[in-house]
Amino acid sequence: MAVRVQEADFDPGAELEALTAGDTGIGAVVSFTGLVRGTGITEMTLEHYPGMTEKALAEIEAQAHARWPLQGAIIIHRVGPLAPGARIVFVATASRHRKAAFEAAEYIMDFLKTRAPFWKKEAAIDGTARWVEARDTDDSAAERWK
Amino acid sequence: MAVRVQEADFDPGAELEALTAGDTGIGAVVSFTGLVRGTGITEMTLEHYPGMTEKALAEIEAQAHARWPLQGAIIIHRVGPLAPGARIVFVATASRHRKAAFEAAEYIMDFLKTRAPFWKKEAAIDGTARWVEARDTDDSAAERWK
Amino acid sequence: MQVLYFAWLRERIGVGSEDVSPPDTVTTVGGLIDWLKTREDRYAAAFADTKSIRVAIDQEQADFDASIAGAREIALFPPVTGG
Amino acid sequence: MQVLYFAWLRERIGVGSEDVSPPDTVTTVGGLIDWLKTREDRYAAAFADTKSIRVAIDQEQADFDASIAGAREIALFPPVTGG
Repeated sequence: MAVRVQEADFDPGAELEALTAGDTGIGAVVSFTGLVRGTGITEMTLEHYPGMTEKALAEIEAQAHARWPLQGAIIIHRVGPLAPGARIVFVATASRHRKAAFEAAEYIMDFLKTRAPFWKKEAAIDGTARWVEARDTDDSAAERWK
Repeated sequence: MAVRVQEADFDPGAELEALTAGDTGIGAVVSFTGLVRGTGITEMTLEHYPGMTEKALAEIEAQAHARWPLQGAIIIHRVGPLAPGARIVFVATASRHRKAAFEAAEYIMDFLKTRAPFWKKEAAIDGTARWVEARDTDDSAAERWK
Repeated sequence: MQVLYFAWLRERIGVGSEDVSPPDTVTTVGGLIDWLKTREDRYAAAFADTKSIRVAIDQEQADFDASIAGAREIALFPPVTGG
Repeated sequence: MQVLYFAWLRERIGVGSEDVSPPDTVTTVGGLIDWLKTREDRYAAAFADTKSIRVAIDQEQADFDASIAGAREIALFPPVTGG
Protein backbone atom coordinates (compact mmCIF):
# COMPACT_ATOMS: atom_id res chain seq x y z
CA MET A 1 0.00 0.00 0.00
CA ALA A 2 1.64 3.23 -1.15
CA VAL A 3 0.19 5.30 1.69
CA ARG A 4 2.23 6.56 4.62
CA VAL A 5 1.40 8.73 7.65
CA GLN A 6 4.52 9.72 9.54
CA GLU A 7 6.18 12.37 11.71
CA ALA A 8 9.46 12.16 9.80
CA ASP A 9 10.25 14.21 6.74
CA PHE A 10 10.48 12.51 3.36
CA ASP A 11 12.63 12.90 0.23
CA PRO A 12 10.57 13.82 -2.87
CA GLY A 13 13.41 12.89 -5.24
CA ALA A 14 13.81 9.44 -3.72
CA GLU A 15 10.03 8.89 -3.76
CA LEU A 16 9.83 9.84 -7.45
CA GLU A 17 12.75 7.53 -8.23
CA ALA A 18 11.12 4.61 -6.41
CA LEU A 19 7.76 5.22 -8.10
CA THR A 20 9.18 4.77 -11.61
CA ALA A 21 12.05 2.33 -10.98
CA GLY A 22 12.06 -0.59 -13.41
CA ASP A 23 8.83 0.30 -15.24
CA THR A 24 9.60 1.67 -18.72
CA GLY A 25 5.89 1.81 -19.58
CA ILE A 26 5.62 5.03 -17.57
CA GLY A 27 5.71 8.22 -19.65
CA ALA A 28 4.44 10.79 -17.17
CA VAL A 29 4.93 11.42 -13.46
CA VAL A 30 3.15 14.23 -11.62
CA SER A 31 3.95 15.18 -8.04
CA PHE A 32 2.37 17.54 -5.55
CA THR A 33 4.23 18.74 -2.47
CA GLY A 34 2.41 20.74 0.17
CA LEU A 35 4.50 23.03 2.39
CA VAL A 36 3.84 24.96 5.60
CA ARG A 37 3.39 28.61 4.62
CA GLY A 38 5.25 30.71 7.14
CA THR A 39 3.29 33.96 6.96
CA GLY A 40 2.90 35.08 10.56
CA ILE A 41 3.27 31.66 12.12
CA THR A 42 6.00 29.97 14.11
CA GLU A 43 4.72 26.40 13.90
CA MET A 44 1.98 24.25 12.40
CA THR A 45 0.81 21.13 14.22
CA LEU A 46 -0.96 18.33 12.36
CA GLU A 47 -3.37 16.17 14.35
CA HIS A 48 -4.95 13.09 12.80
CA TYR A 49 -7.19 10.12 13.51
CA PRO A 50 -4.86 7.09 13.59
CA GLY A 51 -6.39 4.14 11.83
CA MET A 52 -9.04 6.06 9.94
CA THR A 53 -6.41 8.25 8.28
CA GLU A 54 -4.63 5.34 6.65
CA LYS A 55 -7.95 3.78 5.56
CA ALA A 56 -9.18 7.06 4.08
CA LEU A 57 -5.93 7.65 2.15
CA ALA A 58 -5.85 4.06 0.87
CA GLU A 59 -9.44 4.40 -0.33
CA ILE A 60 -8.69 7.69 -2.12
CA GLU A 61 -5.70 6.07 -3.80
CA ALA A 62 -7.78 3.03 -4.81
CA GLN A 63 -10.41 5.30 -6.33
CA ALA A 64 -7.75 7.11 -8.35
CA HIS A 65 -6.50 3.75 -9.63
CA ALA A 66 -10.05 2.75 -10.57
CA ARG A 67 -10.61 5.99 -12.43
CA TRP A 68 -7.32 6.43 -14.34
CA PRO A 69 -4.83 3.96 -15.83
CA LEU A 70 -2.01 4.46 -13.32
CA GLN A 71 1.21 2.47 -13.10
CA GLY A 72 1.73 3.75 -9.59
CA ALA A 73 0.74 6.29 -6.97
CA ILE A 74 1.99 7.33 -3.56
CA ILE A 75 0.54 9.44 -0.76
CA ILE A 76 2.67 10.58 2.19
CA HIS A 77 1.27 12.86 4.92
CA ARG A 78 3.19 14.11 7.92
CA VAL A 79 1.74 14.64 11.41
CA GLY A 80 3.01 16.41 14.51
CA PRO A 81 4.74 19.81 14.79
CA LEU A 82 6.10 21.33 11.57
CA ALA A 83 8.16 24.48 11.00
CA PRO A 84 7.44 27.09 8.30
CA GLY A 85 8.67 25.79 4.94
CA ALA A 86 8.44 22.15 6.05
CA ARG A 87 6.90 19.55 3.76
CA ILE A 88 3.42 18.42 4.89
CA VAL A 89 2.14 16.19 2.13
CA PHE A 90 3.43 14.47 -1.00
CA VAL A 91 1.33 12.89 -3.73
CA ALA A 92 2.78 11.41 -6.91
CA THR A 93 1.13 9.56 -9.78
CA ALA A 94 2.64 7.67 -12.72
CA SER A 95 0.91 6.88 -16.00
CA ARG A 96 1.60 6.39 -19.70
CA HIS A 97 0.29 9.86 -20.54
CA ARG A 98 0.33 13.19 -18.80
CA LYS A 99 -3.43 13.81 -18.70
CA ALA A 100 -4.10 10.78 -16.48
CA ALA A 101 -1.15 11.58 -14.21
CA PHE A 102 -2.20 15.22 -13.76
CA GLU A 103 -5.87 14.46 -13.20
CA ALA A 104 -5.22 11.63 -10.76
CA ALA A 105 -2.84 13.78 -8.68
CA GLU A 106 -5.38 16.61 -8.51
CA TYR A 107 -8.15 14.15 -7.65
CA ILE A 108 -6.13 12.64 -4.80
CA MET A 109 -5.32 16.09 -3.40
CA ASP A 110 -8.95 17.28 -3.65
CA PHE A 111 -10.25 14.27 -1.75
CA LEU A 112 -7.37 14.23 0.71
CA LYS A 113 -8.26 17.84 1.57
CA THR A 114 -11.94 17.03 2.19
CA ARG A 115 -11.96 13.37 3.33
CA ALA A 116 -8.78 12.49 5.18
CA PRO A 117 -9.01 13.16 8.96
CA PHE A 118 -6.23 15.68 9.51
CA TRP A 119 -6.52 18.97 11.38
CA LYS A 120 -4.05 21.85 11.35
CA LYS A 121 -3.33 24.11 14.30
CA GLU A 122 -1.23 27.23 13.78
CA ALA A 123 0.92 28.88 16.45
CA ALA A 124 1.14 32.57 15.54
CA ILE A 125 4.14 34.82 16.14
CA ASP A 126 2.02 36.85 18.63
CA GLY A 127 1.80 33.78 20.87
CA THR A 128 -1.80 32.85 20.03
CA ALA A 129 -2.87 29.55 18.50
CA ARG A 130 -5.80 28.75 16.24
CA TRP A 131 -7.26 25.78 14.40
CA VAL A 132 -7.24 26.31 10.65
CA GLU A 133 -10.77 26.49 9.24
CA ALA A 134 -11.89 24.34 6.33
CA ARG A 135 -12.24 26.23 3.05
CA ASP A 136 -15.38 26.07 0.91
CA THR A 137 -13.15 26.08 -2.17
CA ASP A 138 -11.80 22.69 -1.10
CA ASP A 139 -15.32 21.26 -1.00
CA SER A 140 -16.13 22.64 -4.44
CA ALA A 141 -12.81 21.30 -5.80
CA ALA A 142 -13.81 17.80 -4.68
CA GLU A 143 -17.35 18.22 -6.04
CA ARG A 144 -16.11 18.64 -9.61
CA TRP A 145 -15.13 14.96 -9.83
CA LYS A 146 -18.68 13.75 -9.17
CA MET B 1 15.75 32.46 -16.42
CA ALA B 2 14.57 29.11 -15.08
CA VAL B 3 14.73 27.39 -18.47
CA ARG B 4 17.38 24.85 -19.41
CA VAL B 5 17.99 22.75 -22.53
CA GLN B 6 20.69 20.15 -21.98
CA GLU B 7 21.99 16.71 -22.90
CA ALA B 8 22.76 15.81 -19.29
CA ASP B 9 20.26 14.20 -16.95
CA PHE B 10 18.85 16.22 -14.07
CA ASP B 11 17.85 15.52 -10.45
CA PRO B 12 14.13 16.18 -9.81
CA GLY B 13 14.63 16.18 -6.03
CA ALA B 14 17.40 18.78 -6.20
CA GLU B 15 15.37 20.92 -8.62
CA LEU B 16 12.34 20.84 -6.29
CA GLU B 17 14.55 21.75 -3.34
CA ALA B 18 16.08 24.70 -5.22
CA LEU B 19 12.68 25.93 -6.38
CA THR B 20 11.36 26.35 -2.84
CA ALA B 21 14.54 27.15 -0.90
CA GLY B 22 14.17 30.15 1.37
CA ASP B 23 10.64 31.12 0.36
CA THR B 24 8.16 30.21 3.11
CA GLY B 25 5.30 31.86 1.20
CA ILE B 26 5.09 28.77 -1.02
CA GLY B 27 2.37 26.32 -0.05
CA ALA B 28 2.16 24.14 -3.16
CA VAL B 29 4.68 22.70 -5.59
CA VAL B 30 3.64 20.66 -8.62
CA SER B 31 6.10 18.80 -10.82
CA PHE B 32 5.82 16.96 -14.09
CA THR B 33 8.49 14.53 -15.26
CA GLY B 34 8.31 13.06 -18.76
CA LEU B 35 10.06 9.74 -19.35
CA VAL B 36 11.01 7.74 -22.45
CA ARG B 37 8.48 4.90 -22.72
CA GLY B 38 10.38 1.77 -23.66
CA THR B 39 7.67 -0.18 -25.47
CA GLY B 40 9.37 -1.66 -28.53
CA ILE B 41 12.14 0.93 -28.75
CA THR B 42 15.84 0.85 -28.01
CA GLU B 43 16.48 4.59 -28.06
CA MET B 44 14.79 7.93 -28.43
CA THR B 45 16.68 10.88 -29.92
CA LEU B 46 15.59 14.45 -29.28
CA GLU B 47 16.43 17.05 -31.91
CA HIS B 48 15.76 20.73 -31.29
CA TYR B 49 16.20 24.19 -32.75
CA PRO B 50 18.98 25.84 -30.68
CA GLY B 51 18.15 29.42 -29.91
CA MET B 52 14.45 29.22 -30.69
CA THR B 53 13.96 26.43 -28.15
CA GLU B 54 15.19 28.53 -25.24
CA LYS B 55 13.15 31.54 -26.42
CA ALA B 56 9.98 29.45 -26.80
CA LEU B 57 10.36 27.88 -23.34
CA ALA B 58 11.11 31.24 -21.72
CA GLU B 59 8.01 32.72 -23.34
CA ILE B 60 5.81 29.82 -22.17
CA GLU B 61 7.18 30.25 -18.66
CA ALA B 62 6.57 34.02 -18.78
CA GLN B 63 2.98 33.44 -19.90
CA ALA B 64 2.42 31.05 -16.99
CA HIS B 65 3.76 33.72 -14.61
CA ALA B 66 1.44 36.30 -16.15
CA ARG B 67 -1.56 34.04 -15.79
CA TRP B 68 -1.08 32.57 -12.30
CA PRO B 69 0.48 33.94 -9.09
CA LEU B 70 3.64 31.82 -9.09
CA GLN B 71 6.58 32.14 -6.71
CA GLY B 72 8.71 30.14 -9.11
CA ALA B 73 8.79 27.85 -12.12
CA ILE B 74 11.38 25.75 -13.88
CA ILE B 75 11.48 24.02 -17.25
CA ILE B 76 14.25 21.55 -18.14
CA HIS B 77 14.27 19.65 -21.45
CA ARG B 78 16.90 17.16 -22.54
CA VAL B 79 18.14 16.69 -26.09
CA GLY B 80 20.23 14.00 -27.78
CA PRO B 81 19.98 10.22 -27.45
CA LEU B 82 17.96 8.86 -24.51
CA ALA B 83 17.42 5.31 -23.29
CA PRO B 84 14.04 3.81 -22.35
CA GLY B 85 13.07 5.02 -18.88
CA ALA B 86 15.26 8.13 -19.15
CA ARG B 87 13.93 11.51 -18.07
CA ILE B 88 13.12 13.81 -21.02
CA VAL B 89 11.47 16.84 -19.49
CA PHE B 90 10.86 18.37 -16.08
CA VAL B 91 8.45 21.18 -15.25
CA ALA B 92 7.83 22.45 -11.73
CA THR B 93 5.70 25.31 -10.44
CA ALA B 94 5.44 26.85 -6.98
CA SER B 95 2.55 28.91 -5.65
CA ARG B 96 0.67 29.71 -2.46
CA HIS B 97 -2.19 27.38 -3.36
CA ARG B 98 -2.44 24.10 -5.21
CA LYS B 99 -4.90 25.17 -7.91
CA ALA B 100 -2.49 27.72 -9.41
CA ALA B 101 0.47 25.32 -9.18
CA PHE B 102 -1.43 22.48 -10.87
CA GLU B 103 -2.92 24.65 -13.60
CA ALA B 104 0.36 26.42 -14.40
CA ALA B 105 2.25 23.10 -14.68
CA GLU B 106 -0.40 21.68 -17.04
CA TYR B 107 -0.39 24.89 -19.06
CA ILE B 108 3.37 24.83 -19.46
CA MET B 109 3.31 21.19 -20.56
CA ASP B 110 0.46 21.76 -23.02
CA PHE B 111 2.28 24.64 -24.70
CA LEU B 112 5.68 22.98 -24.52
CA LYS B 113 4.15 20.01 -26.40
CA THR B 114 2.74 22.22 -29.16
CA ARG B 115 5.07 25.25 -29.32
CA ALA B 116 8.61 24.30 -28.34
CA PRO B 117 10.74 23.14 -31.30
CA PHE B 118 11.68 19.60 -30.28
CA TRP B 119 11.33 16.49 -32.44
CA LYS B 120 11.54 12.88 -31.29
CA LYS B 121 12.96 10.04 -33.35
CA GLU B 122 12.50 6.48 -32.14
CA ALA B 123 14.86 3.60 -32.91
CA ALA B 124 12.76 0.42 -32.80
CA ILE B 125 13.96 -2.99 -31.64
CA ASP B 126 13.49 -4.28 -35.21
CA GLY B 127 16.22 -1.89 -36.40
CA THR B 128 13.92 0.64 -38.04
CA ALA B 129 13.69 4.30 -37.05
CA ARG B 130 10.78 6.69 -37.25
CA TRP B 131 9.96 10.26 -36.38
CA VAL B 132 7.21 10.48 -33.77
CA GLU B 133 4.09 12.11 -35.19
CA ALA B 134 2.38 15.00 -33.44
CA ARG B 135 -0.85 14.09 -31.70
CA ASP B 136 -4.11 15.98 -32.25
CA THR B 137 -4.86 15.54 -28.54
CA ASP B 138 -1.86 17.76 -27.77
CA ASP B 139 -3.29 20.54 -29.95
CA SER B 140 -6.69 20.29 -28.28
CA ALA B 141 -5.03 20.26 -24.83
CA ALA B 142 -3.36 23.59 -25.66
CA GLU B 143 -6.58 24.99 -27.16
CA ARG B 144 -8.44 24.75 -23.85
CA TRP B 145 -6.40 27.61 -22.34
CA LYS B 146 -7.55 30.10 -24.97
CA MET C 1 -19.12 2.48 23.01
CA GLN C 2 -15.99 4.54 22.50
CA VAL C 3 -16.44 8.18 21.47
CA LEU C 4 -13.45 10.07 20.03
CA TYR C 5 -12.99 13.84 19.74
CA PHE C 6 -10.44 15.66 17.57
CA ALA C 7 -8.99 19.15 17.14
CA TRP C 8 -10.92 21.96 18.84
CA LEU C 9 -13.72 19.56 19.81
CA ARG C 10 -11.17 17.54 21.78
CA GLU C 11 -9.81 20.70 23.38
CA ARG C 12 -13.25 22.03 24.37
CA ILE C 13 -14.45 18.74 25.81
CA GLY C 14 -11.10 18.14 27.50
CA VAL C 15 -10.56 14.50 26.53
CA GLY C 16 -9.63 12.73 23.32
CA SER C 17 -11.79 9.69 23.92
CA GLU C 18 -14.16 8.22 26.47
CA ASP C 19 -16.42 5.23 26.99
CA VAL C 20 -20.07 6.20 27.05
CA SER C 21 -23.27 4.24 27.62
CA PRO C 22 -26.18 6.23 26.23
CA PRO C 23 -29.74 5.01 27.01
CA ASP C 24 -31.53 2.77 24.47
CA THR C 25 -33.57 5.75 23.29
CA VAL C 26 -30.37 7.14 21.67
CA THR C 27 -30.23 5.43 18.27
CA THR C 28 -28.50 7.89 15.88
CA VAL C 29 -25.39 10.08 15.82
CA GLY C 30 -27.61 13.15 16.15
CA GLY C 31 -29.29 11.57 19.18
CA LEU C 32 -25.90 10.78 20.70
CA ILE C 33 -24.78 14.39 20.36
CA ASP C 34 -28.05 15.65 21.91
CA TRP C 35 -27.55 13.26 24.79
CA LEU C 36 -23.90 14.30 25.27
CA LYS C 37 -25.01 17.95 25.40
CA THR C 38 -27.22 17.18 28.41
CA ARG C 39 -24.30 15.75 30.39
CA GLU C 40 -22.23 18.85 31.12
CA ASP C 41 -21.86 22.45 30.02
CA ARG C 42 -18.56 21.77 28.19
CA TYR C 43 -20.39 19.33 25.90
CA ALA C 44 -23.23 21.78 25.31
CA ALA C 45 -20.65 24.44 24.43
CA ALA C 46 -18.58 22.15 22.18
CA PHE C 47 -21.64 21.00 20.25
CA ALA C 48 -23.41 24.36 20.11
CA ASP C 49 -22.94 24.64 16.34
CA THR C 50 -23.51 21.18 14.87
CA LYS C 51 -22.97 22.52 11.34
CA SER C 52 -19.25 22.44 12.21
CA ILE C 53 -19.29 18.80 13.34
CA ARG C 54 -18.41 15.81 11.16
CA VAL C 55 -18.88 12.16 12.08
CA ALA C 56 -17.21 8.81 11.47
CA ILE C 57 -18.67 5.50 12.65
CA ASP C 58 -16.05 2.76 12.98
CA GLN C 59 -13.68 4.92 10.90
CA GLU C 60 -16.09 5.51 7.98
CA GLN C 61 -17.65 8.92 7.30
CA ALA C 62 -21.31 9.02 8.33
CA ASP C 63 -24.25 11.41 8.66
CA PHE C 64 -26.06 12.66 11.76
CA ASP C 65 -29.03 10.40 11.06
CA ALA C 66 -26.84 7.28 10.76
CA SER C 67 -27.65 4.50 13.21
CA ILE C 68 -25.17 3.90 16.03
CA ALA C 69 -26.46 0.37 16.69
CA GLY C 70 -23.50 -2.00 17.02
CA ALA C 71 -20.93 0.78 16.56
CA ARG C 72 -17.68 0.28 18.44
CA GLU C 73 -16.11 3.67 17.75
CA ILE C 74 -17.82 6.96 17.00
CA ALA C 75 -15.61 9.91 16.14
CA LEU C 76 -16.77 13.53 16.24
CA PHE C 77 -14.59 16.26 14.75
CA PRO C 78 -14.51 19.58 12.88
CA PRO C 79 -14.26 19.66 9.07
CA VAL C 80 -10.86 18.26 8.09
CA THR C 81 -8.01 20.59 7.09
CA GLY C 82 -5.15 18.36 5.98
CA GLY C 83 -3.11 18.50 2.81
CA MET D 1 18.84 34.46 -46.11
CA GLN D 2 19.47 31.37 -44.01
CA VAL D 3 16.92 28.53 -44.28
CA LEU D 4 16.92 25.82 -41.61
CA TYR D 5 15.35 22.36 -41.81
CA PHE D 6 14.61 20.03 -38.90
CA ALA D 7 13.68 16.38 -38.26
CA TRP D 8 12.47 14.44 -41.33
CA LEU D 9 12.50 17.59 -43.42
CA ARG D 10 16.22 17.91 -42.74
CA GLU D 11 16.74 14.24 -43.57
CA ARG D 12 14.78 14.40 -46.84
CA ILE D 13 16.47 17.58 -48.04
CA GLY D 14 19.85 16.33 -46.89
CA VAL D 15 21.11 19.48 -45.14
CA GLY D 16 20.27 21.20 -41.89
CA SER D 17 20.70 24.72 -43.21
CA GLU D 18 21.64 26.60 -46.34
CA ASP D 19 21.95 30.14 -47.65
CA VAL D 20 19.40 30.88 -50.35
CA SER D 21 18.75 33.91 -52.53
CA PRO D 22 15.22 33.69 -53.88
CA PRO D 23 14.17 36.18 -56.60
CA ASP D 24 12.35 39.36 -55.56
CA THR D 25 9.04 37.85 -56.65
CA VAL D 26 9.24 35.53 -53.61
CA THR D 27 7.75 37.57 -50.76
CA THR D 28 6.10 35.08 -48.38
CA VAL D 29 6.95 31.80 -46.63
CA GLY D 30 4.55 30.01 -48.98
CA GLY D 31 6.28 31.60 -51.96
CA LEU D 32 9.68 30.54 -50.61
CA ILE D 33 8.53 26.93 -50.29
CA ASP D 34 7.08 26.95 -53.84
CA TRP D 35 10.38 28.35 -55.12
CA LEU D 36 12.43 25.73 -53.17
CA LYS D 37 10.26 22.98 -54.72
CA THR D 38 11.31 24.08 -58.21
CA ARG D 39 15.01 23.72 -57.40
CA GLU D 40 15.40 19.94 -57.11
CA ASP D 41 13.28 16.80 -56.76
CA ARG D 42 14.32 16.29 -53.11
CA TYR D 43 12.74 19.65 -52.23
CA ALA D 44 9.59 18.84 -54.18
CA ALA D 45 9.37 15.50 -52.32
CA ALA D 46 10.09 17.01 -48.92
CA PHE D 47 7.45 19.75 -49.32
CA ALA D 48 4.83 17.56 -51.07
CA ASP D 49 2.44 17.81 -48.11
CA THR D 50 2.60 21.37 -46.81
CA LYS D 51 -0.05 20.58 -44.16
CA SER D 52 2.80 18.87 -42.28
CA ILE D 53 5.11 21.89 -42.42
CA ARG D 54 5.48 24.52 -39.71
CA VAL D 55 7.40 27.79 -39.99
CA ALA D 56 9.44 30.11 -37.79
CA ILE D 57 10.79 33.45 -38.97
CA ASP D 58 13.76 34.65 -36.94
CA GLN D 59 12.84 32.08 -34.28
CA GLU D 60 9.18 33.15 -33.93
CA GLN D 61 6.31 30.95 -35.13
CA ALA D 62 4.78 32.28 -38.33
CA ASP D 63 2.22 31.41 -41.02
CA PHE D 64 2.70 30.54 -44.68
CA ASP D 65 1.43 33.96 -45.75
CA ALA D 66 3.89 35.82 -43.50
CA SER D 67 6.27 38.19 -45.26
CA ILE D 68 9.92 37.12 -45.47
CA ALA D 69 11.11 40.66 -46.15
CA GLY D 70 14.12 41.40 -43.94
CA ALA D 71 14.14 37.91 -42.41
CA ARG D 72 17.57 36.59 -41.48
CA GLU D 73 16.58 33.04 -40.56
CA ILE D 74 13.61 31.02 -41.80
CA ALA D 75 13.07 27.59 -40.24
CA LEU D 76 10.87 24.89 -41.79
CA PHE D 77 9.99 21.80 -39.77
CA PRO D 78 7.33 19.18 -39.01
CA PRO D 79 4.86 19.69 -36.12
CA VAL D 80 6.81 19.60 -32.88
CA THR D 81 6.83 16.48 -30.67
CA GLY D 82 8.76 17.39 -27.54
CA GLY D 83 7.81 16.98 -23.92
